[in-house]
Amino acid sequence: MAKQHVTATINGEAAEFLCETQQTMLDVLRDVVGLTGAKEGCASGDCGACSILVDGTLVCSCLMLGVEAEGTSITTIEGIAQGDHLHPIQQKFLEHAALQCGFCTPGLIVATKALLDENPNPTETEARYWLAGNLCRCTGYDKVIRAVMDAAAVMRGETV
Amino acid sequence: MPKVVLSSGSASLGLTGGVTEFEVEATSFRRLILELEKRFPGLGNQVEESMAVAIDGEIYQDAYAAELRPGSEIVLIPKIGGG
Amino acid sequence: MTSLSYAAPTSVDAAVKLLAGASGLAKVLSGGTDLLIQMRAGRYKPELIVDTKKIPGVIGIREENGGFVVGAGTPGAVVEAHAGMTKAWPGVVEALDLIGSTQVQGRCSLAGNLCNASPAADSVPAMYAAGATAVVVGSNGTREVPVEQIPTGPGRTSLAKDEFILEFKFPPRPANSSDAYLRFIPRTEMDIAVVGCGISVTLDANGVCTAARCSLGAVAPTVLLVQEMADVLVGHTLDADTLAKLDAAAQAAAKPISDKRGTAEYRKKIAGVLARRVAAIAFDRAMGKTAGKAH
Amino acid sequence: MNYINSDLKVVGTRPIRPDGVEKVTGRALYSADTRVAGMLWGKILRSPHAHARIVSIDTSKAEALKGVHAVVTSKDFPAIKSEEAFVGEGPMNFRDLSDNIMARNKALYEGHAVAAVAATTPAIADEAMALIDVTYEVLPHVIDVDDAMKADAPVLHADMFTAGVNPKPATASNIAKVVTFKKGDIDAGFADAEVIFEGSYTTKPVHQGYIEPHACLATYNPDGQISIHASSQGHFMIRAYTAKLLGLDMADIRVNPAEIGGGFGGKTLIYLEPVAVALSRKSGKSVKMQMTREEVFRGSGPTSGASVSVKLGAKKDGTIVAAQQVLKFQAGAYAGSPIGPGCMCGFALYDIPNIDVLGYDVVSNRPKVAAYRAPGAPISSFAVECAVDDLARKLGMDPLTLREKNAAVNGTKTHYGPTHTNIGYTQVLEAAKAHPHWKAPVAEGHGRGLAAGFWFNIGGESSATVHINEDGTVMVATGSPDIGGSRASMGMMAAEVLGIPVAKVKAIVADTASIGFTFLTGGSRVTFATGMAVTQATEKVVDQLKARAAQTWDIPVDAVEWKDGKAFPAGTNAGAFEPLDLAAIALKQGRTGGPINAEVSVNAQGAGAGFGAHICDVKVDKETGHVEIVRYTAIQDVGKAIHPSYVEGQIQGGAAQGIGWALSEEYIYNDKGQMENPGFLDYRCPVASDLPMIEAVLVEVPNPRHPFGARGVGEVPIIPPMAAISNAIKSAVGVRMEHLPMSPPKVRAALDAAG
Repeated sequence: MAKQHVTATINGEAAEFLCETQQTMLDVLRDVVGLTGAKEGCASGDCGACSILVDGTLVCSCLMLGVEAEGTSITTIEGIAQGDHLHPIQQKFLEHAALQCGFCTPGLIVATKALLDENPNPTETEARYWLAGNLCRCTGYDKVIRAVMDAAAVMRGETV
Repeated sequence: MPKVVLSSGSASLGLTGGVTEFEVEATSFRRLILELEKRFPGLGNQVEESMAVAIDGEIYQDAYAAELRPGSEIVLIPKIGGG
Repeated sequence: MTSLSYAAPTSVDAAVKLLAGASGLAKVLSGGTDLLIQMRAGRYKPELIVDTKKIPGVIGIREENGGFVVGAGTPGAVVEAHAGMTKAWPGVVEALDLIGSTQVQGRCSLAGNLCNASPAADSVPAMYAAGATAVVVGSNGTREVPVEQIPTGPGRTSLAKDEFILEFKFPPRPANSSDAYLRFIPRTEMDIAVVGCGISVTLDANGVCTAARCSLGAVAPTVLLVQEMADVLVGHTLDADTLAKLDAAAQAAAKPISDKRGTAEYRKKIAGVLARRVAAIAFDRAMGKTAGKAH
Repeated sequence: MNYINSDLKVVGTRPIRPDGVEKVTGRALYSADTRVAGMLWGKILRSPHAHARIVSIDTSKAEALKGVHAVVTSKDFPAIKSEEAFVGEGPMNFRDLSDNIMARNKALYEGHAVAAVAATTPAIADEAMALIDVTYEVLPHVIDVDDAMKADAPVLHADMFTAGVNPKPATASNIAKVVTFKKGDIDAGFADAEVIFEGSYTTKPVHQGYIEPHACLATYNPDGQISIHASSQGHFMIRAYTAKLLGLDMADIRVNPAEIGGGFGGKTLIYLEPVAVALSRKSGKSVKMQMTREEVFRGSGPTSGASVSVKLGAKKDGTIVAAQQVLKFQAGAYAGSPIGPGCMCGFALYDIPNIDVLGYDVVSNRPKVAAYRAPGAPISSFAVECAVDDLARKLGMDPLTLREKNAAVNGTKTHYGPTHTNIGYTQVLEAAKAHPHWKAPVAEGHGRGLAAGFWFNIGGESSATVHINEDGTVMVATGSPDIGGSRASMGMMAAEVLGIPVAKVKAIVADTASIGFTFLTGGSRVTFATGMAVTQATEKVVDQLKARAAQTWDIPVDAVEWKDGKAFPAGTNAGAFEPLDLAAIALKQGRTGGPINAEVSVNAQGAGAGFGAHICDVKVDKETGHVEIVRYTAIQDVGKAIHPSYVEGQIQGGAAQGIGWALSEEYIYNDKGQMENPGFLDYRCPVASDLPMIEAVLVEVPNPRHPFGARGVGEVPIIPPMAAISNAIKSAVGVRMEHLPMSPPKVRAALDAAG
């Protein structure tokens, strides 16, 4: 079986790759493209560690085939910061110590970006439900939610 | 002489033939282990491998040099790990 | 190695030909949130995957003679963002919204949820209650089927090898009509329904029920459309007596098994509890009393 | 030197961790993130049976498959002689450890490894596993602890004769060990009691649930030298056990610590590394292995499930005069549950004259347990703290008052031997009583529960080096994997001693060839023990800095004082010279005697015990049995918070894991002894929407044995939640939930039974 040829945009750069049909987008990112920021925690869509944006929509890359990326624009954790300038969400995760082991952090940050792109002023409850698909076993979510709410305020220009 | 108490690990009682308290001529933890092994073959190694001691109330996990005073009470307890 | 091929046809005909022509197992891919997991688990070993998302009509929502037509592969998130659907069918929308995580919402579809044929699927009881129909396309042309005729058992559907669902039709809503869906899960999110319940009602000006469709999920091999529950509601306001009868009817209709997600005894009780709670929300919505999510 | 009463400039602040940016940008490399050219993918074939004799394994078809480079079975691992040892964080036999990573004669649990393959792609490896022909003779199995102790239970190990009973039993059983602890005269104690309460409790095994599955990359070179890249709670542990199980020299193994994606005790053991090395040796290629989530659940260690009974006797005034506890712990397929600490921790919070504790270590057909946060203590305290709560009801006393009245204090002799010293339990209870949460009225229909917990905390062996760079910036290296921000706290302690900004110090985790032996990151020991090593190494560096300044000024070294990152002439020379800062001395270090650095290795003793008390408010849906946590406060004596944010994080995370243990997490087995919920869908860890904010209250009673007064903090917070929630449910709806998890069906059933 010949491999599939896929053309897409990854983190703003034109990208081409070959993959087998059964390879998920997560497999492709990690093993073909070489972007290992998206993590495999479950490979069943239950932990969110592999979260990416596909044409701006938040998805688990483990529940998407690599071939489905044809013609799409993909954003991974590696594409969140602007050059050497951290995104406010990343900055607030650091300031609030919203990570301990850091393994779920890429997924949480990508999911938070999707949340704040859609809803710049979420309530704590809205943030908690939006992020329910991102398991974190270290933090108990407290500092994560604080970082998300604080980042939202900064992005609304209310605080720095 | 320091007094050894097996309040714990009746796992050790098998080796002491049921004796729960006895005195040992020792001035250091290391000497104690050697004496225990001499007195009750197997017990010294057991303490060495998988037990800690409380010397006059303080837990020592594995400190040969820990000093024993004549009146010291040494309690053998399971070694403590954690998560 | 077993080879797996992939096609993303851009027309119904091309898709049907591919399905009909497949020598081995062919699976239709819409959101993939179930299919990919089942393939990884080795439950399915397809030789062909037909991605229908590039077929016109498979993704999108349109109004058609007073009702709504929802493309079979339209992601949950898109349906939830549609003001018209949310107003006319809040129960269907909230049911779809309960499937998996935000991440899954970006991909999961009504067709996938229905054709996966799990008795615990969240959007299915709501679609049963709504009286939605599925537009099925295949070699022999197009047929329109009530959604409750699609699943035939766990993981089994009435669709032929060369058929797939193109879109769903939701009928026009009379005045004083609405619906609601609730499911019970151990956590607040991310679980499979222990019990699900969907109710759609039409009331008269005095709040007396003139028409109702009720369904239960996860209490039988397939989602149940429960006429006995509807009979309890029609001709009545939602008074204490009616609620008690509805609870009893739901418990009587439920034929659950005990499994890792709940005991049979517990599921029966919860079926009754949810029926009462869902009916209350549906009635309030029908009278224009409440808006917003039921969960 | 001791800094407990010094005016601290860095310790106690909240700087951004040095490894933070790599972790928020996706650059940090975890176990599965490293690839090398030409590497193979290794996968493990696991037993589908809970208990079976392995009659034969035919690997020929798999070996013949194109793309397969190696297949290994237990034949490829040397037989290890039975040898009791303290493995990972608990007692285990090296022979068992070897059998656990690759079943030798019997598969003892579903998921037990029986063979492994290495192939050019994961898909080929999967195909190869399907071609391995294993003939099993299926044997009767036993899962639960009470069943495993029955006389007619299937026996897992023909050579297991219960240790700790005298004389040695005549027949083999599943009871590996009996442990007892006694204090005073239990019968006299109960005879003296005016009020007696008895209760029985059960807990389910729960998994640590780290989000990063076990993974490693191993390369065996033709000269026998091996490199392993893996995450763990101790790369020296990986080196030691890989060497032990394969009969190799440690000097031939170099383990590079990858970033670790959570451990909680579960990564204090090895599963993959020796297998990967064996596959690499056989194939001559690098081998990468990575567990699936299902393998993590079926094949790696949860903590014990248990059956526990408690009996308390008290005077009418609330004085507890007698306490008895029987604990039966599942060890999994091999001996070695945390029964010891389980027996020690429950009553360690109380000053009770007569105590009797009996513990059983019991094997059954489940994965071998591994350490999980305060191993044994949460199970023991769930039972004791529920019983104390019900005793308080029986006595008509406030549960906090009853705990205060009987609280362990400095000088209390525990039932297991040691005497409590420098503990802060009283202060913790005072803080709980004074907290707004405890004082706030309980909302209508809600319930409030209180429970406490104790953990020893440990010290042990750690190594650290401190280097002064040529520009005066500083490198700190330790052997402790950073599982939750320890690079930050290590750098902070060094910066504090040097009197410089923490930004000038960078802390790293050094590999096994680059630093002295360092014990596991576990037992809440890193900030205490490794922090002690870092502090002492930094002090040695300060001595050198003073000497270099003295040399520069040509004055005696004792006439030099180090302050705020500078050397000052002191005594008669005070003011005689301009102070020399670190950069100035560093610039001249070549001339003044060469590079300035120090390495210190310690075996730290005197770890301060930790106590915590949690307050929890719940709302119970009486129709569904669903329990909602509406408010949660965790109070804990942390000694001294080096980096308060990460201390709070430990407490919040531990509490969240305890809440999952209490309400939703459990292993569910079918009648074949197979786990039915080996994934995050049905193994229900708390998600963000399940929890409220968790307020962490830091009580600081300094531990005089640590230079900054630090105590371990990571384990205590998982101990109180289960009882706190059960107690809250009882006060909300009047039913006592004795069995975990307190899931909706159980709560609804309890409510129905109560009528």
